Amino acid sequence: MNLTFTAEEQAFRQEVRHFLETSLPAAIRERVRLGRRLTTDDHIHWQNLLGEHGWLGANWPAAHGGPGWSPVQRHIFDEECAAAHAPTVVPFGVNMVAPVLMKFGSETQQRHYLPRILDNRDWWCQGYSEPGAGSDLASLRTRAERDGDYYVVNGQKTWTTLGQHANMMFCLVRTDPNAKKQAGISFLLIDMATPGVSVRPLITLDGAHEVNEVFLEDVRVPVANRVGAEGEGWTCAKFLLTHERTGIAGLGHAKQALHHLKALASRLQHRGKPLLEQPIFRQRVVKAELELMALEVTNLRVIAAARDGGVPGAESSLLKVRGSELRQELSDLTRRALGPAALPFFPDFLYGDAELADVEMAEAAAASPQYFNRRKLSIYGGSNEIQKSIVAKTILGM
Amino acid sequence: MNLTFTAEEQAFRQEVRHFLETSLPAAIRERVRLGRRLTTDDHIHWQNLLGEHGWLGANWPAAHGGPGWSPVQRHIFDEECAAAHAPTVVPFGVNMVAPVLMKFGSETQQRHYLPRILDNRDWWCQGYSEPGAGSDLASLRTRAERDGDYYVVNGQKTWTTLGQHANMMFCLVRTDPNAKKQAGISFLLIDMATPGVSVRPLITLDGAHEVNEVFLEDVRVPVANRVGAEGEGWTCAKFLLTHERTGIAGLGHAKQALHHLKALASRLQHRGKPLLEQPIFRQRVVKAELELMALEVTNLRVIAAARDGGVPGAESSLLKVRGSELRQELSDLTRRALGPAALPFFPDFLYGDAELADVEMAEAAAASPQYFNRRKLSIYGGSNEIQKSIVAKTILGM
Amino acid sequence: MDFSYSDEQRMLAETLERLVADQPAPERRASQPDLAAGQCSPLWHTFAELGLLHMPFDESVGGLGGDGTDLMITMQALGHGLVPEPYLAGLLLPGDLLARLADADQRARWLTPLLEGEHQLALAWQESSARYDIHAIATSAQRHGNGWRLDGSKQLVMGADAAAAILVTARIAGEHPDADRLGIFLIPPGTPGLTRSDYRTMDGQPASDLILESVTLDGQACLSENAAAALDATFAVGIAALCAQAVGAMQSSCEQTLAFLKERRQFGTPLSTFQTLQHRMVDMHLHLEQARSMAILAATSLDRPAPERDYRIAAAKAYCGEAARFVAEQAIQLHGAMGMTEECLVSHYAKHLVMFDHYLGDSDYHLEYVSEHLSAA
Amino acid sequence: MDFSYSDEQRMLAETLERLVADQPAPERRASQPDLAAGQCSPLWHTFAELGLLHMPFDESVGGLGGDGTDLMITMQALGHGLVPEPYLAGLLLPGDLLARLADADQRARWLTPLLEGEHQLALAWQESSARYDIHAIATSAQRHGNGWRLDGSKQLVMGADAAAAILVTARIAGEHPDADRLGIFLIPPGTPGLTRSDYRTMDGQPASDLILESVTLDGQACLSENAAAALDATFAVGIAALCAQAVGAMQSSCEQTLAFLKERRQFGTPLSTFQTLQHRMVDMHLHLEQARSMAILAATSLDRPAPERDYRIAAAKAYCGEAARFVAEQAIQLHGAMGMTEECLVSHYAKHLVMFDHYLGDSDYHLEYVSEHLSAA
Repeated sequence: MNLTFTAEEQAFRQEVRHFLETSLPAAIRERVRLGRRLTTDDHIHWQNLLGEHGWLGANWPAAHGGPGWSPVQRHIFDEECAAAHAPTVVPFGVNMVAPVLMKFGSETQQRHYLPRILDNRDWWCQGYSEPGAGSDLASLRTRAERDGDYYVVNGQKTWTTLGQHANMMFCLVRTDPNAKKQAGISFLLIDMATPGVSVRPLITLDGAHEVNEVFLEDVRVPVANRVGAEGEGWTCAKFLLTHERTGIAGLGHAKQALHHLKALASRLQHRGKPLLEQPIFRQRVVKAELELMALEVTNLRVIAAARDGGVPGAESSLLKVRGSELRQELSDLTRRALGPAALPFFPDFLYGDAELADVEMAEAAAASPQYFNRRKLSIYGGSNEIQKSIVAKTILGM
Repeated sequence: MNLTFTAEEQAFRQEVRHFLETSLPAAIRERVRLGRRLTTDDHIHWQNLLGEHGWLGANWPAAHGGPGWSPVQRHIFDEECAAAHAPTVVPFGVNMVAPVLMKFGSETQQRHYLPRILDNRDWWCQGYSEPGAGSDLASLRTRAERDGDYYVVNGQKTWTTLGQHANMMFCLVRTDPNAKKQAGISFLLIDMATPGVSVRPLITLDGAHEVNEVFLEDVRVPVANRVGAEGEGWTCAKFLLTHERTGIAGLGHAKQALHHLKALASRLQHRGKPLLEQPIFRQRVVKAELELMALEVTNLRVIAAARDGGVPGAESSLLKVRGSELRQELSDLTRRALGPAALPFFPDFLYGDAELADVEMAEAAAASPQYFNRRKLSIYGGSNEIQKSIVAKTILGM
Repeated sequence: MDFSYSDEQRMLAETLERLVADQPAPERRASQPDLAAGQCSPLWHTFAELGLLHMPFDESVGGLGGDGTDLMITMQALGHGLVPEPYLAGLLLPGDLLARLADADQRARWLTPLLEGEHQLALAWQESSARYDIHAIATSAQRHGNGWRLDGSKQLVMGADAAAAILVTARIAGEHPDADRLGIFLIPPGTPGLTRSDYRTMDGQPASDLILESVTLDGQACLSENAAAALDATFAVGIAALCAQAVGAMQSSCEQTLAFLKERRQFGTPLSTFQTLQHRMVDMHLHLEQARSMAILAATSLDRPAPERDYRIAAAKAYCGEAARFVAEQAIQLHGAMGMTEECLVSHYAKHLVMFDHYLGDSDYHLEYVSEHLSAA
Repeated sequence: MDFSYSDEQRMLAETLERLVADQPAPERRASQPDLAAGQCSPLWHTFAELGLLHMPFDESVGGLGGDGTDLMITMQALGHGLVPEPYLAGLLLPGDLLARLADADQRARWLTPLLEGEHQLALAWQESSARYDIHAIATSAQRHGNGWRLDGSKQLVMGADAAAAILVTARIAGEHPDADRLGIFLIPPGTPGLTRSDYRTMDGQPASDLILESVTLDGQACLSENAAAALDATFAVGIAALCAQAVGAMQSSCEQTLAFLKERRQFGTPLSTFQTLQHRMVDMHLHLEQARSMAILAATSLDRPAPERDYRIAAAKAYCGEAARFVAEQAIQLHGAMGMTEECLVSHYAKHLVMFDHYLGDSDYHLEYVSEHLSAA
């Protein structure tokens, strides 16, 4: 048993680090570092750079144009990206619909969509959640009625992240209203330009426009846009829920956040000494440090198991629960560290192009909004309560 | 609104304090202070002293021989007793069966039993819990079958505190096996000397003999020993659960424990300074101090409401949850404060008459056993989980 | 020992409850227009008519002599409705300092119109390097002829945009040997050398940064040359008020969350039937009631000797800060994603309850105070 | 990066699992007779036959050269069965020190029989004023002819009653200018001047206090006159072993609690169907898995440079201490009153897991170490 990376893995880390140092545009890096919203162009620019390097489909097999990385390499890549303030790759195309297409899609669908994902021609969004359904995906009510070669889709989706930029949506719809809850659901690909699709922004409490409601009124979707058989949508959705969740703890982000917190608390002064030397605050940082140490080893255990052929199932629920708690705690400590400087709110700076003359103000601006934004970590993708119920059921057999 | 006691209440506190200073035997005080088990003689000696002073039935109305104290006076009395290391009055007679008798008992029963409680002729124990039933009192299986002027009782009771010293037990039994769960239960008074009653010790993880199992085999109990009507036992039990629970937070004990903890941590040295100055430990003490401040005001709010005629119902569940958590935390901190000195276990000193030559060892001896013993606070009388469900149901209407 | 309201206090609570219930809900007032300097909102005028602006001040300065409990009742109601009017920043803090320090002329000029609702004031104490320490003032006041010259900068001056004058703390430099002397000066807007930049806080309150460059003032602008003790007393009042406001907001958050759990169904049954959510809701309720106790402790300690008062005030603020965060986070969590949107009432309360910790000293700051003053017995 | 066992390690784990399963359950061995000095239990002899006593020591001193993982596997199994044999106190700690410090004669006299299971040893470091600091030694060793004279007292010497000799830490006083020099001395029972009083710890382990009054020893009794670094290294091994043992006990506690919840019914259904109890059980499981990770980190850090090793060791002990307490407390709570009785297996585990924090430095002690060595980057 050992916790060290192999020489090859360490060389790979150097390669990633070198790429990030030389390729990541400084302006984008700086916006990410300060917690400012990226434009679609920023996202596409960065994803194109990754794509040109062959690194966009990080978890794609080589056969489909991926780099063929091991789970360990993907972990190293994620860590280095977070440390370098690289933008997070928008996951809905590359990491979500693509694996479903590879597993359940027809050859035609694969040949059409996969290349468009890799060269960023399509921007995908996800149509899973519905108003009032919370974490209970199986109760969805958006219905698709067959009309010749088309489905006519009516319903409403919500929490559609970055849907305002998307031209394609993958979507769970009910094709058989009489089937039991989880049966009768199908997986459709919807062109957002189809008549009847409309997108309404949902502004979150941090003032950001990150999620949307998507209304579907008599939207005609070709039957050819169904992935898998009719009624097999739940199988696709479940596949995604267990697919490649070794990165779900957000370890790279947590490490970066702790690093940032320590630097901040070393710089900020409290009664003439660095805040990091104030015993109460230091104690909070030490606790977070320990939690991160434990979480890192747990994450590496799951990654190593995946590398050796295991399928991380409910273990990823453990990673999600503890990872989200830790990242929320770190965002809380960052906000606390700033003290009164965490109070001012500058949406035009964070979400637009307005600049702040005062450097300290700019450095501090994202802390409180991010604290509020991070509340989502314990809610989305199945709330932490749902995750615990999954562990109780599948690992503990309760 | 004000939080100060009236001049009369302050004078009463002085009176109680004076009584404790002059009347509480030093040997008993010292055993309580060191967390050593009292003998039955110690208990009875102290309760006789209280009884002679008219202070034993602290919550009895004057008509029955009580001092007629207000809830505030009872609170002051409890606080002063805890501060002075007075033994806790064994509650099963004075505070539990007595109010039931006053409310539901016949005049004959009252005339017979109440004076015997006040002059400590009877030692009562409680026969509520049964093996395997946990906090679910209504599922009890001990059955009482009518046979002329007698009930024939068969079954088993458990967690019978200090039952080894008792000559009387009040007991819930099922008199109608066909009635719904909470109906068909009656409240019986059983002489422990009746043939068929046997008591088996349960040794708890602190090595103490505090609780027992009581086996009932064909125990013949006169029908005259039933309190209230047949099938009304649940009414009696419920009455007790809501009766006089303003002291349920154990505030006096918590105050005493915090006081002791601070003294200990001021005396013990860590790296050449008092442990109380070690930032991590100090922080834990500060948190407990704040929790105690809040709990004290909450408790006073409930007491004042009771004084003004309110009946504290589910509020006492809040006091129980937070009070037990705080007292457990304080017992944990006391054990931690002692460090390695918390390891040795001296049962013959704690539960017998063996003496320890080393004063520091004697002072430290009870800390770990008490930490383990205090686990019961969140279990007995309805676990904290049950308390929260009560609050959810009765206060929040969930 | 008495936790009941007097008849007058019960009336006050009921009046406020009705008044607050009539206000637009917080999620609908996000983009309220800022008021011009010197303007007060219609609700503020109603406050004036009801005597609410006189209430917390001593009769000797024209107030109604309300005590800590009256103030608690008021702030709890304002917190419950998340009423944006700056009762604390625009009235209570500057008014309390004036009541303690102003001479008759200054009172007539600034305090009386404040109590009548004719203008609002602001108090500028925060400096960027001071964190939460109100005594760590770098802004300097130098004698200048018969008057004063002030230089420095102030952050996070709440309500400065609407204030008829700003009370500014400054260290009196130069002729005095005692380096600790803290002065308080009244500066009307438009005074040459005063630059103001406005923004909103994370929880939507108007605030400003000030730069003071050779701001010259006449002698009458100085409220006090030795205001440290008065400042402590005023901040004790302010913190007690803030705790009560947070308790009101916590209570509302609990009510909203409970209603949501009872109404919203998942997996076929109301959320309120899930045991973990029930117990979490009970935990919120426990935090609320314990915080309420600490707010009561703070409100009833304002007339105690300073060391006892400040210990209890610090304990209350530290405790309420942690409790408020717990309630805010759980209110969002139990609402699920809904609770994260601006359209959902509870998100506005959550912002208020979390950022509450950043006003007048956070939990750690006050914990440190308690820790340093902890009695060893 | 590799978390899998080698074939040998898998065999080791399986052998131990079978062996431990055959032992009497902890609740039935409460009143085991104490062994006389020098006697070892039958199980100890089985350990010897299986090579378990050779396992953790270097081949150069006659061991099998097992690494931290082998040790972890062993201690986890012993913890899982709450096996009372003093693998840590009677073998590992004294043996590891001997292996680091003893010369050939001392090895032949003390270490070889230890590995053969012919005797056990003990290590006396704890002093009443030292709290958890192994360097804060007041017991003094003075040169005395060709040998030494020791004076002082030691507390909580685990397994001293059964030990063929006790290794005692003492500060070398007198002729050396360096006040920090720590010596280690071998003292057989019955040595004049040595008084021993025996008792059991809260978690049922045999321990003794020693008084040393003019204990005179010959030169060969001294293992080292400068043992501080070796002592640190040995304690790192001991703490890693202790963490693994706690993880084994935590796992067993979780298993027992889960089985209890599934079997026991209340209000008409199994306890395991109550959502709050399900989530609490998951929380226990989370604590177990995170503690397991920290025990792995400790076990794989023993060959790192001392600063890195000690940082990780301290972090692991601090983390496991808190996790162990959580698991112990919840195991009792979920068992209800049953969990508080000596008749219930889980109570024995709870005592072990809580008192675990008091051996080789508690959470706060190690947290302080981590805090003082926290990197600011």
